[in-house]
Amino acid sequence: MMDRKDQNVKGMNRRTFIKVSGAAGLGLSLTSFGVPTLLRAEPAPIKIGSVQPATGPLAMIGQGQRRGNLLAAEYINSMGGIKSMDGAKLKLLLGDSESKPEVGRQEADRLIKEGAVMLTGPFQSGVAMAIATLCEQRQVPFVMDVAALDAITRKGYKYTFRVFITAKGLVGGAVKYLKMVTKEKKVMPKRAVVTNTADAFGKGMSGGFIKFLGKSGLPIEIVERIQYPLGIHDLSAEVARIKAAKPDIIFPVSRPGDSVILTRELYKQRVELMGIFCPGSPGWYEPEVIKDLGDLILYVLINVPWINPSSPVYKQANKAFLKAYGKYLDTNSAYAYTGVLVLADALERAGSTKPEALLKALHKTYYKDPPVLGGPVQFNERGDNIGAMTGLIQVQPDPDPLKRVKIVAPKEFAQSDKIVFPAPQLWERG
Amino acid sequence: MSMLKVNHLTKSFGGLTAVDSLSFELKEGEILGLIGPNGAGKTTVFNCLSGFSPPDLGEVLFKGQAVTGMKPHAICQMGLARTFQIVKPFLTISVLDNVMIGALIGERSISAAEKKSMEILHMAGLGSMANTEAQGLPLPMRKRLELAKCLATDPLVLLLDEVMAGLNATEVDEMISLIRQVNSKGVSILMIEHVMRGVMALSQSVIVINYGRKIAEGPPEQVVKDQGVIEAYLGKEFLDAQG
Amino acid sequence: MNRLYMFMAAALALILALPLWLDKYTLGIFVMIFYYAYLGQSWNVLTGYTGHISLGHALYVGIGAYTSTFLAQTWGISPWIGMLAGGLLSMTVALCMGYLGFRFGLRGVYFVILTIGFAEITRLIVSHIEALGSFSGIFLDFNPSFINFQFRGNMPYYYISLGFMVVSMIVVRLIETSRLGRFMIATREDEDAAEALGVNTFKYSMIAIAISAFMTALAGTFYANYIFYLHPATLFGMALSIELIMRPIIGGMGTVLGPVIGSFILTPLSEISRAYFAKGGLEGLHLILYGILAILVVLFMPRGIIVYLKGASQWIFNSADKK
Amino acid sequence: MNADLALQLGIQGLLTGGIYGLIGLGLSLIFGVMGVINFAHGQMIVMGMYVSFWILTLFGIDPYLSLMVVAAVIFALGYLVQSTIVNRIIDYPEAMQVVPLVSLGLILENMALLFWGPDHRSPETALGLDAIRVGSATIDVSRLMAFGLAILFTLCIFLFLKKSNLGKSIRAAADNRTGAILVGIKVNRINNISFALGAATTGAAGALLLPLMPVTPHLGHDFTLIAFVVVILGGMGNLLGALFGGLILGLAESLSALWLPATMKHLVSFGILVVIMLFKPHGLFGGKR
Repeated sequence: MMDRKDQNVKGMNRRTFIKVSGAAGLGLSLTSFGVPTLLRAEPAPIKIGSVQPATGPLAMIGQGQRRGNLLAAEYINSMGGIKSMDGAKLKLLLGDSESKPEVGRQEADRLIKEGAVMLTGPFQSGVAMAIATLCEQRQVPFVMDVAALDAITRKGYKYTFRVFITAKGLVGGAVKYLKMVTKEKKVMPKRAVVTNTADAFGKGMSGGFIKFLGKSGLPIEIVERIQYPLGIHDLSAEVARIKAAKPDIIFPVSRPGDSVILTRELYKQRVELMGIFCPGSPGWYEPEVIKDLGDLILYVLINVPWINPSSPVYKQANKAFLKAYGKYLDTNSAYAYTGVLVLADALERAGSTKPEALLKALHKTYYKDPPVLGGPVQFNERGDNIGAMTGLIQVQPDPDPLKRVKIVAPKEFAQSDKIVFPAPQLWERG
Repeated sequence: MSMLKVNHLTKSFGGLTAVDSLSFELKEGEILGLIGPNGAGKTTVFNCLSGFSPPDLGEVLFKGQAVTGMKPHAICQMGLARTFQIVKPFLTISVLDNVMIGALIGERSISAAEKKSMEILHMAGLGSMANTEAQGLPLPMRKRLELAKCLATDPLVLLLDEVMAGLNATEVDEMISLIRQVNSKGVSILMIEHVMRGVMALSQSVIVINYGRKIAEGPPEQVVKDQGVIEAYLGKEFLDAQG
Repeated sequence: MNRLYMFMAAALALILALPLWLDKYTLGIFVMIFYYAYLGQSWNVLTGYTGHISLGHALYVGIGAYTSTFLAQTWGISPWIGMLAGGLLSMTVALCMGYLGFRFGLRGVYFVILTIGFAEITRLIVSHIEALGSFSGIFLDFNPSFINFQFRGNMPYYYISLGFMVVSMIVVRLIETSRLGRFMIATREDEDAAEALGVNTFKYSMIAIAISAFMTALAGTFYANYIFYLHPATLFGMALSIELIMRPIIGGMGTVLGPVIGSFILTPLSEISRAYFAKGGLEGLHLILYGILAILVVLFMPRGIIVYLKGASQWIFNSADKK
Repeated sequence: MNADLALQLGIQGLLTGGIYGLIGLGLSLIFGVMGVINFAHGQMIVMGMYVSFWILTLFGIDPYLSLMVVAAVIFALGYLVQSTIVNRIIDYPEAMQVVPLVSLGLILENMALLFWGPDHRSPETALGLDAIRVGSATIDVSRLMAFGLAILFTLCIFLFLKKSNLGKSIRAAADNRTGAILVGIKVNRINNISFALGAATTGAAGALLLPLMPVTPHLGHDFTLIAFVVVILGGMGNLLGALFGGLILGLAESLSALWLPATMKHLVSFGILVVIMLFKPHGLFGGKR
């Protein structure tokens, strides 16, 4: 069991917490209150650290990931902890990077000092870099849940692993699905606009996407590329420029705030489009965004390393998450969840908390049926997850706003068999 | 010898002419009074002379050399120092340090500057206050400090802007003797003063200005008898001072 | 005064020996204490002693970090040399800004906004230079060696940052007691009065901003090789500018010990409050407490904590003398 | 150059400019009266946005209708801040004034994080999606509303300061604090009211901004920077100047989209800022020294 204080998570009062823990699995009540635990001497908990941007500009995603980490640890514990180590429980130590690299480093160091044998986190690539170097210095394994920039795993660090897909994999998926959609629907957008937030992720993603698209043989011309600062609050001038470029399709690489502004502005200025196709970025699948944008977000196609709805682990995790926070477990939180599962799996196989043993175990990871799309989690020599893959999702009408996001490809995971493309114009949706 | 010569000094602020073609001369060793009612432009004259606000027209010759348009610190380094009507002590440092700033201009060694500053402080009657923070000084002492700071720069000419304002009778007497002492060391002085007793006691000659123009000039006894000056400007204030 | 020096020597000896007992994380806290004390001290030269308020000092941190990193990555020049190059470049930029600002006599609030403007413009320019990583920032390689200014453990960083802090204290103490320092203080106290006494306030303001910018830039190189990631928004942004002035203001501006005292109080405080409240559920509470404390200190100790410490230490010494 | 695009950008720039003016108004007013720069300015706008967000989601009342309530709430916040903090630091050296106000911003930002969470909130509002089409150009209704009300507010406050007795006392206190004390004006009370009034305009700005952009706790910094530029352009303490400064900035930023990428938008604004500071440091329209 984790510390009470740790579990006093935002938005969760004691009562809902008890319900959640109940829902987290029958196992929990058995191990916590059942006879077996009382008879057995409780082994010391194994500490793992999570550094996420819980405050600062990326707090929205960071808090979601933190919750994913927490629920995963809770789940492992409810299933009997780390069995190879006498059922030792996981204790998740939390750190807040405040969205700043130096704070992230300091927090990671604190968690290591407090006994964390492995670390996970931290969403932002820059913070990831600071922590990756620290982990190299301290020789502590670091399994990044989300942090897409390839540069981090290219440094040749021994202690760094990444569950999330590489930027290359992400971009490759986008082009693959774009080909698929245009072939299946027998329509071909000719003119395209690429937009992105001007940060490490946005620039790298959209740049890579443009390069891949050029090589793909698709006859799509990029007529305009618009980069705007992170945290922009007015896109009217940019959309005016988009309109003047007369595109058929927009490829936005965005963040949750600007996706809302962009879509509304496209509506207001009546930009005629076949549709919006996001090559892979937040901003199109978060429950808040879906709720706020209503009809306007319908039919957006998003290539994203999405959750795997048919995975029993996901179903369980999503149920717990929904109950605790009133939202579904979206991709970032699900990857955070996966990160902790992978850590637990490595601990299970290593049977020890020694760094060498853990490294060895992590390299041999073969984690079947993660709650996210793709094959088993396996790390290559760089530490990248070769099992990670993207799916194509589309926001489709559904009376329950929480069920609007549907996987449309690959077919084996699909939740909806129809893809709407071209989409009705934004202002023709009643 | 002429220490300071002012030719046709003119300065206006947005249509209002504060100093209008003013000319006068300060001789070596002289104490010259500059008087006039409030708003007559006296402080503007000082600002023009000391480089704080360059004149629009006219020139200022210090020891025969034009200083018009020079920066205040350069003018001071030549030997023309001024005090401010609203005294400007360096509030959070000690009285000694205040004076040392001026002393260090001509003196590179800290200890020599300290020695010199102590001498000046003793002369100004502030010796016992040397280590007090300047913001702890009452107004009369601040006035003396203002003068002491100037003296530390080894001036040839001192421009004193109402150093006696706000002092009581005893303090005025002390200030008069201090200024005399300074003057006796060969420092020429141009002083703006409302305290007529001070002007009468110290200055060999007086210039009266009103609306930026010179309306009278001469020895103080003569100027105060000038009917024009009395009527046009001195009026009741002066008669009270006499009474 | 001699007692103070003795006390400081003892404190220094203790600090030098501390790594024998401390774990790496706590060493890391000390690194941040020294780092921010050093940054605060550098800022102190300009604002604390000369009175020109800069809210754009992140500019110099950024220039220092980017210059040495660029030189190391492009030509393999050791950051120890690149650090000086960064210092000089930063000094040049500062002199340009100082020239414009001081020449035109920008005071108070106006100078503040000029410094913010310069930092923001530089941030935007760097964000558009591909060779400097543009928006993506620069990921440094980790090749631990003395020449590379990179180390495996926290110990070397501890001693380097401590060295920075101690040297900056000595430098500022030397400035403070020199002719230069006195003229800077005169400029701070009253620019007109200083001019009237023959102090070339423009010149001394320029000297102050040059020293301050040079010193600040050195910290940038340290940051780069400690954190391994440079990003225009973190290195040139206003958040850093504000962070680095909190300590000297709270400790006491215009004093050698102020920035150090401020850092010894504020840095652990933010670490501890974060560590305590970051456990989940009350995200942001630690920053609220940090803010409230800063307000209280300024309201009730307007000249910084140092004044009260001075009073307390005098009282202690005096009562010791009586016995 | 594309004429349609230029026209569209011009219209948007002008409308955005009015909003920028409103963002700068409170800062200018507070500086004009007290000589204090409110570094928590942006965070107060964000508070305004959250309050109107709350009223909208809890009671379904649209931001345009709740405008005055929001202004009143932020007025109260401003009064509290002034009487507890700012009145005590008003005579401090400027560097010392920075810390409490920056800290206040930090507190407000993180209180928003605690109360409303980190999410981007952007509920649909009544006029949020409406637009008027004139030829090829589009005029965004919520922007137009904000623009019109921004001008109205500026004029109201301007007239209030010119005509009303309280306004005259405020101006007297702004011109000469000691003089105002001598003629019996309760300067502390005047300060409280002026700060609160400045805060109220930020609250109103927040309500008008809610339909235009998602609100997050972290939004404040950008508003503070925009307000700085606007206020320097127009002249510190010059209220009508703030409006004009806003219009110039809005137009310049928007039209820069014709030639420059959006990431350089702020380079235009800060470039203008620095040039103005160097050649007309007291603003294009004169300001308080």
